[in-house]
Amino acid sequence: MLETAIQTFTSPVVLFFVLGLFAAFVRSDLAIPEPIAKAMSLYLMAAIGLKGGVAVSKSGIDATVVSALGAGIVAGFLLPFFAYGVLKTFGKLNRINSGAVAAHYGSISVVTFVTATEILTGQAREPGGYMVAVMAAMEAPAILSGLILARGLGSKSGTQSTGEMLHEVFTNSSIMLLLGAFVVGMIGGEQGFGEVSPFFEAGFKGVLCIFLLDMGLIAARRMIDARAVTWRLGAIAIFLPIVNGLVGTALGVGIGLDTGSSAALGVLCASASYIAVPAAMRLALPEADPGIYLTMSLSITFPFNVLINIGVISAFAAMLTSVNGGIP
Amino acid sequence: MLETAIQTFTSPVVLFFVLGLFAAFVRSDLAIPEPIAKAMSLYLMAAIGLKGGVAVSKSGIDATVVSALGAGIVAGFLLPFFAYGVLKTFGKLNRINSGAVAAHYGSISVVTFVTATEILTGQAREPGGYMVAVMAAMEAPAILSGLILARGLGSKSGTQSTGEMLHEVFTNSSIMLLLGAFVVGMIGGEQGFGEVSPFFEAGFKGVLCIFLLDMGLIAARRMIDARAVTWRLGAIAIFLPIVNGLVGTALGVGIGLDTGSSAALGVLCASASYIAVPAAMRLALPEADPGIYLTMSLSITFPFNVLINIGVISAFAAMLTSVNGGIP
Amino acid sequence: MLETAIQTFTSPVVLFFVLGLFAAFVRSDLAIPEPIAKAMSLYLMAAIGLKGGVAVSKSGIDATVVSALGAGIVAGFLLPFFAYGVLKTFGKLNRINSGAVAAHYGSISVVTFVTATEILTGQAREPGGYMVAVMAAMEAPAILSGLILARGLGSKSGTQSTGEMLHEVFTNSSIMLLLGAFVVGMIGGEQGFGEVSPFFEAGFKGVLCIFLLDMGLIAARRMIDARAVTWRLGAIAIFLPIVNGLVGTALGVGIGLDTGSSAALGVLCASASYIAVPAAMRLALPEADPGIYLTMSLSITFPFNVLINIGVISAFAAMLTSVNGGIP
Amino acid sequence: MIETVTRKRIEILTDKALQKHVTDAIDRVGITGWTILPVDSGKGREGVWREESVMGTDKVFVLTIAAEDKAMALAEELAPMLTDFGFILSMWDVQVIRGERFS
Amino acid sequence: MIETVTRKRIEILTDKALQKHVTDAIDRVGITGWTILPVDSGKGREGVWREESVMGTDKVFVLTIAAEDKAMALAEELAPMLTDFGFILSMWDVQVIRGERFS
Amino acid sequence: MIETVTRKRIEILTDKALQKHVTDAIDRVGITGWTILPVDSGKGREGVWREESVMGTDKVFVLTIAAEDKAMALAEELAPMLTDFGFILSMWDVQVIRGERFS
Ligand SMILES: Nc1ncnc2c1ncn2[C@@H]1O[C@H](COP(=O)(O)O)[C@@H](O)[C@H]1O
Ligand SMILES: Nc1ncnc2c1ncn2[C@@H]1O[C@H](COP(=O)(O)O)[C@@H](O)[C@H]1O
Ligand SMILES: Nc1ncnc2c1ncn2[C@@H]1O[C@H](COP(=O)(O)O)[C@@H](O)[C@H]1O
Ligand code: NA
Ligand code: NA
Ligand code: NA
Repeated sequence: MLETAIQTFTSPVVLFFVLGLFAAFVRSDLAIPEPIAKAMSLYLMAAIGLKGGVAVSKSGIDATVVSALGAGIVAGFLLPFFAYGVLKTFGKLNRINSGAVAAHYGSISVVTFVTATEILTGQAREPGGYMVAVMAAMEAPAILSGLILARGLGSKSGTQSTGEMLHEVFTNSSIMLLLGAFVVGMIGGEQGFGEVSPFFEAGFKGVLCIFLLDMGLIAARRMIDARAVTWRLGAIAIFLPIVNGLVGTALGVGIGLDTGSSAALGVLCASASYIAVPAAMRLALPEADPGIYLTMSLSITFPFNVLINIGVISAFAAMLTSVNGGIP
Repeated sequence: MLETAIQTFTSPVVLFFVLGLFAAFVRSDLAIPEPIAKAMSLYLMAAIGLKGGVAVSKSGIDATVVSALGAGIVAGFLLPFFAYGVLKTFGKLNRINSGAVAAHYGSISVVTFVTATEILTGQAREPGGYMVAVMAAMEAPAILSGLILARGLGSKSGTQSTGEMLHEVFTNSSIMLLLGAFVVGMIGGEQGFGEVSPFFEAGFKGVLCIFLLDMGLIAARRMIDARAVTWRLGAIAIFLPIVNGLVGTALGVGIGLDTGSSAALGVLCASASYIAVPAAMRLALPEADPGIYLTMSLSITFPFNVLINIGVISAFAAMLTSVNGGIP
Repeated sequence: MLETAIQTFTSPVVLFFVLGLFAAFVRSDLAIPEPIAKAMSLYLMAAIGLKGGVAVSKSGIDATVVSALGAGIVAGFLLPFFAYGVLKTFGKLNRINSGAVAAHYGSISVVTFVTATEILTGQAREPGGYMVAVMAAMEAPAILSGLILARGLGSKSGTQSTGEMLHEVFTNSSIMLLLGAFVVGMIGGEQGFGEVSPFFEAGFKGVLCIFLLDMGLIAARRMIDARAVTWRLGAIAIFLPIVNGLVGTALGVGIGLDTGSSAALGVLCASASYIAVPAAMRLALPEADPGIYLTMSLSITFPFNVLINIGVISAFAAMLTSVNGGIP
Repeated sequence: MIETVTRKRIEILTDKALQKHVTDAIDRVGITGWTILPVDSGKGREGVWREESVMGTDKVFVLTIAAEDKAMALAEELAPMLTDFGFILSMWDVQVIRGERFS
Repeated sequence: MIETVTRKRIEILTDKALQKHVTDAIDRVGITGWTILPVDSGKGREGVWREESVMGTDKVFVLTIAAEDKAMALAEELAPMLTDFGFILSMWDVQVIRGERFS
Repeated sequence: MIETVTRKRIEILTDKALQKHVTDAIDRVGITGWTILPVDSGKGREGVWREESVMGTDKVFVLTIAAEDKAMALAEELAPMLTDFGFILSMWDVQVIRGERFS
């Protein structure tokens, strides 16, 4: 546990994130130009998509992959219902805001996943390449749950028809690039990837450092400006990732995934979206307050996951699999 | 032939281009931020310039290089006359538009050349380094031909004097960087290049992937919005690269270039400019319709070359040189 | 000396700078998009900070490091007084402008330092990693001296209190990232750096090339537009870096630094800020003319240092240490 | 002297994600053109926003020049979105040359 | 027909480094919002500037819509900075919808 | 209360490649300054354009504030280019502080 924490806090990726938080709190004017931040996020999508695709091109799609996909989709769909209950009762949010926030916690954060993959790999618990596909599959279901919770079944949401909204979700730039690169990786395979690996693999960790620096800046600045978030909501933004993380990890071990992949599933459940879902909510639930959902997911849950929860989940996954006598 | 096609379609570079086309056609909001796209195009210019310069610093400038340069310039100057005839008669364009489009087809597309170099190298037919110089030399002559065709000899064009226009062409950012980096490569040589090769060489293919992703997006979006392009013009945008490609390849073999360099000359003749020439035409022939020349060169000829014609030209070059009993 | 000059002028880093100057003088429209230029400068800061931090994590902080830091701070504080005298008398500037320009010459230029490090390393005279910390320490003192010279002691400057100004200086993005990455490097050490070195180390020289290309463009364009700079000021912009360079180098040798580190200290003294100090002066001395201080530091001193003075300083450092019978 | 005519200039600050809704409305009321300008950051009742392009919640300025009647029709068309999404719309009279382009 | 009210639109060209001084002044006079637009380059009495973001001497446009009295108060507030730092301030009347947002 | 004077504000949408022609015209008629703003995309009679900076066919906004007579002189000067290249020019009255800067 302690060792894990030390490993976490000497990883350059995490250190740059802390630097970003620090710089924002001392009100430095440090800022990554927006087009660069956007480009880095596209790069990360392309790189993990490619890597996942190449991995699956080698391993093939077997029962494990299918059950991991199924587990991810089910978890993504169901987790918001629990979150909604907590947000509405303990959090004292109204129906619309509860639904919107719940959608964020059921969906996933790509950057949290990527950071977890780095940390897990550093602990010799690299998740399977197919977890990238699981991640992609978990992006959307929670949006549906959130909308059902906020509006009831079958209602028209915002300015959009459901068809428009689904189109939006499946063609949004992150998903498009992630899945597209995944397919490119599957087709090109090991050999095709070899040619581009200096760009997509060697540079990956460095780009992740700078991207997390930027996320640290953005998260902390939003925190400083935050007004809409009560202490109750702050507590929920810590509580949900813990619970969801444990549930997800147990689910992963339960369906027979290895330690790293179980932990990755836990991290996916624990993470809260701050890219795809806010954009979708802004359109589908314009009455919901972005000040609430962005601050909770980006400024509280995201740092909590990166700095603490990933380590906890990893340790928990290791414990469960060793109890299980299972795969390391 | 089939093998070539398979090689083409499992290359990550081409796959990313297809992904871009696909994403635009399903109306994804995927987009590479403009400053990044611009930076990638500068990077590619600098990288191929450097590489060409280093290659020439080793091989020296011999008769082959000089005759390749001569052949390229002559081809660049003459090809627009043929294109003009086809555009005016079969294409039913007026004089101004015919001249403007013809200039595009006589000039070259750097990205097509680079993609071809990747594909040819994958087939063990790497073109000579001096072909970069040939490419640079072929950028401008067609602009002159196009203007002569559109306006007649000696007329003042648009807001510019001919002197201004030539200055514009030789100092435009692409040519400047390409030739500048070429000279840097010649002076710095192998050793100087060694220091910067992790940046300019190792990253090259990955950047090309993302750049082609973007070009796929741009080409397909322009295609979707296209209105000015008739079926006749669409057909010409396929026909010209085939004919020009065969002519260029034969010319290359005829003056004694190796297979790869002959194919590269063919690709240069087959490719149509969509960077330098549109900018020049906008100034020199403002009455010409960018909706026509950009859609033809970027949305039809460029994908056709990348996906099909490069493979054809390569096979044709191999055939000709083997008939010739020549250099492989 | 001659050999040094040849080494300088065949280094790709310097050649790209010359290309930038050339392109601007022939009025090419070549330009690096602003967000990219900004990102490159952040990248360079992060990379040299990291590298310095890793170096110090290995060597530890010993008497040499402390005396180098002290020497740098003292030099940064005192050099502006000499510069002020020259600017006021020979340069015929008024008090405000003299103080503002003097602050620039007492402070440092990161890019000059980085370029010098590359050139020195190429001559097997790599400066110690702690020189990065010295550089950071030299950024601010000259700003204080400049303000004292321009306004007298204790006066309120511009719209800012002194507290605000110091906060500004210590939290400005360059210093923040440089020092932040330094600390990350110290904590992460060799091992942590290993993971990110493909990004921060392998790419470094290539990025520096493109960044210097851009600085060449900017410096030359400013030179072309310059109006406020007389021949007297032009002469001072050559004279100060020579004198300051020799003083700094001698100081370095005097306190027992090795050749490379002494030369690096010389370069720091010789270089004039064109990032942190202009921004500070604009706020603290709004009456001072940016046309003067930017043109002198960026368009004259910076190219002079890169093209000539670094070589001179390196040779001088070698001479002094060999006379001293000292460390090579 | 050159002849100018008076037109309305309308500027709408909107979410980038909703840009298409606005330009569709412009097309719908028969205005022939529009131009999009980038926006950096801002502050409103919902607090400060900035650097949100990574999160897809950034904004743009949509600017269009049209005859008064079409401008009013556009305002009418956009009114519900102004309320739902907190757009900002302002308009004023400008003189243009070649007014027939902005009918 | 939709109802519009008249407000002042104020645009201030300022150094990016001084942006916060301007928005603080806006907050101080009680205007509820503002928007920042990027600027590329320019020319004034001090010559041409461009590509200065590396040097931290670039500029931005600050735009705010407010009732006339607050607009004048803002102009008053900013006047000293206009002189010291060479800001540009211009303002004009615009029609807005939902005028209560720009009181 | 602070004193304002009335000036013309002129905004010209032009090709980036032609920006220099426009600013040269501004200099020629004796206006002392101008500012360039970036533009994202747009739609006109020639259809939609966007992401064209790679192709060098992108556009910018040129903005300048001047006394009425110089503004009209500028419009006159630019009229031929407006027709040839499809620029957009609009102008309106604004109040400025320190009007002597915009003579
Ligand atoms: N009075 C105003 N002047 C200029 N821009 C404003 C004003 N009020 C709001 N805005 C802009 O509109 C955005 C949304 O406003 P709101 O919906 O009030 O949060 C803000 O972030 C600002 O960019
Ligand atoms: N008449 C003007 N119209 C538009 N912008 C101007 C004008 N005068 C100055 N500017 C802008 O204000 C900046 C500073 O002006 P100055 O302080 O006169 O150098 C210039 O670089 C331009 O961007
Ligand atoms: N009515 C309009 N309002 C605002 N911008 C326009 C308008 N018409 C044209 N534009 C802009 O001017 C550009 C060129 O117009 P055009 O020459 O008609 O294609 C378009 O791409 C738009 O950016
Ligand atoms: Na989740
Ligand atoms: Na061609
Ligand atoms: Na110095």
